[in-house]
Amino acid sequence: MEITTKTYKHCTVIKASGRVDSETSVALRNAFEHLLDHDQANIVFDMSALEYMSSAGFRVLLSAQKTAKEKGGEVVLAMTPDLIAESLELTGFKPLFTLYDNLTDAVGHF
Amino acid sequence: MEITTKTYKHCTVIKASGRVDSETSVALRNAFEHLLDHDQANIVFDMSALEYMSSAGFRVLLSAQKTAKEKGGEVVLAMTPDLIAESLELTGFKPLFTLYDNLTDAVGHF
Amino acid sequence: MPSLTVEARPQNLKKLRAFVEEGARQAGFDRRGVYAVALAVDEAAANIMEHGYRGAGGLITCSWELHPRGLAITLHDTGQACDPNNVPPPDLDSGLFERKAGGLGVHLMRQMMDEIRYRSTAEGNFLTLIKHRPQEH
Amino acid sequence: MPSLTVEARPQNLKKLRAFVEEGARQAGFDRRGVYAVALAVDEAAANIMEHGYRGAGGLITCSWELHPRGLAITLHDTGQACDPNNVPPPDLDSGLFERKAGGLGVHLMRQMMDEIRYRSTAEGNFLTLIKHRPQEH
Ligand SMILES: Nc1ncnc2c1ncn2[C@@H]1O[C@H](COP(=O)(O)OP(=O)(O)O)[C@@H](O)[C@H]1O
Ligand SMILES: Nc1ncnc2c1ncn2[C@@H]1O[C@H](COP(=O)(O)OP(=O)(O)O)[C@@H](O)[C@H]1O
Repeated sequence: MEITTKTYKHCTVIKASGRVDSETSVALRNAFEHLLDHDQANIVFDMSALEYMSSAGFRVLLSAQKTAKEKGGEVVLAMTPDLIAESLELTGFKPLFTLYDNLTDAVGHF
Repeated sequence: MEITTKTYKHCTVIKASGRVDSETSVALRNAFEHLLDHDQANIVFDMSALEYMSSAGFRVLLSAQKTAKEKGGEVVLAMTPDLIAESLELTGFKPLFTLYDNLTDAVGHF
Repeated sequence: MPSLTVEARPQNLKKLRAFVEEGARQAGFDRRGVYAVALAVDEAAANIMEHGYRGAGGLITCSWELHPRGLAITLHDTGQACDPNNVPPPDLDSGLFERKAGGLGVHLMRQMMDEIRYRSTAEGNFLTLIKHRPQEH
Repeated sequence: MPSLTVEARPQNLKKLRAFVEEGARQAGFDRRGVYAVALAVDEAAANIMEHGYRGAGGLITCSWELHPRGLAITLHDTGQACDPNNVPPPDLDSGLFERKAGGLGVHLMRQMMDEIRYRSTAEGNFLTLIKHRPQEH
């Protein structure tokens, strides 16, 4: 998994590529926490290059969303691949996030 | 020429498609002025679907940029087609605008 | 019956997924089916690593065989026993701040598979995950 | 020598561009060359409509011929005379609020073409725009 971040005027985009599981979710958690610790609580999670995400990744997203909202921000999801979106649906996570099918709309959310 | 606009949290995207000349530049001017009159002075001009732009279009852009900046906003250009970018260069307009090669970065400017 | 034994460390999850993905392809599953099999096994194996062995290591043996109606995968470990069929369903609808992240793994495992069998014996725990090909449902 | 006569109204600019684009293609210009020819003619014709005829209408006749080194286009009108070679260069570098938008059309026309000839006679104004093929520059 690779993680890159790009900061815009009103939000930061975190882009992860590859596979998120119990091993790699640690790096993803660190990336979210780093931003949240630095008061960058408006976060777009660009999922376009993700191939796989287990519940370990969902746990990261849930805790990031809680912290972001506590800080007056939000985590929104962009370009969630279809199979990962199905898992989000099955775990009841869909209502907890705004999903965008393209990055521009997600950045424009903030 | 077709013109669509999409408003985000901190900016509005104007997208024009087709050809801007002395005939069609009137509609483009109206689209910019409508936004500027309604205090939406943070404007992304999405040029990705433009095939042609004469100096009539450049005049619209110059006056929109002046008004936008007077109102504390800005017009930025996104995905300027190569031949139109060459005209912008030849007319000395390049330094008056920030250009982005993708829409997300342009929206993230605001 | 192909089988793979790995140390119970998260670094080995991708090997386990690749191993059962091959079985799922041989069983004739499409992209969605292969993904489901990998996800179910990943969740089961991650639980064995984290809860069964409490992160202290041990061995996990994974084997698969083509089943008349699809694919059967068995995970063997010698950690603490836990029948996933007895794990209560997770919280799927409370609001963000009330939402608990627990139980998602077993829930996804159940959703991805058609049948889950569990036996705990003196030789360790045997978890069998069965998935049918869609056309034969 | 193909020629096209249109009313001096902005709605006819696209017809004029399409007409000379065909000439540019026949002369062997690439995408950039065709664009340059259309832009130069558009700017010249728009000026005739706006300044030459002061928006009051009249006729513009456009003709093109293959030139030994490329393409020669002539625009004829009977409006006010103005030799573009005498139009001063535009303001290309002052800051935004000092920047004037005037003169851009003639400037682009000059940049797009290799030679600009102008004659004003009793029969009207004749503007000839010549563009060479790049390889023969
Ligand atoms: N192999 C196992 N050994 C012991 N306990 C397990 C095992 N698998 C699951 N459990 C128990 O079931 C619970 C639910 O597991 P799971 O759905 O994966 O969610 P999580 O691991 O996030 O709590 C775990 O918290 C654990 O108590
Ligand atoms: N055909 C014409 N007839 C009369 N005046 C012309 C003509 N073409 C150009 N001009 C003069 O040259 C000036 C520069 O023209 P141009 O470069 O197209 O810029 P603009 O039209 O924006 O002023 C015009 O303002 C006008 O005064």
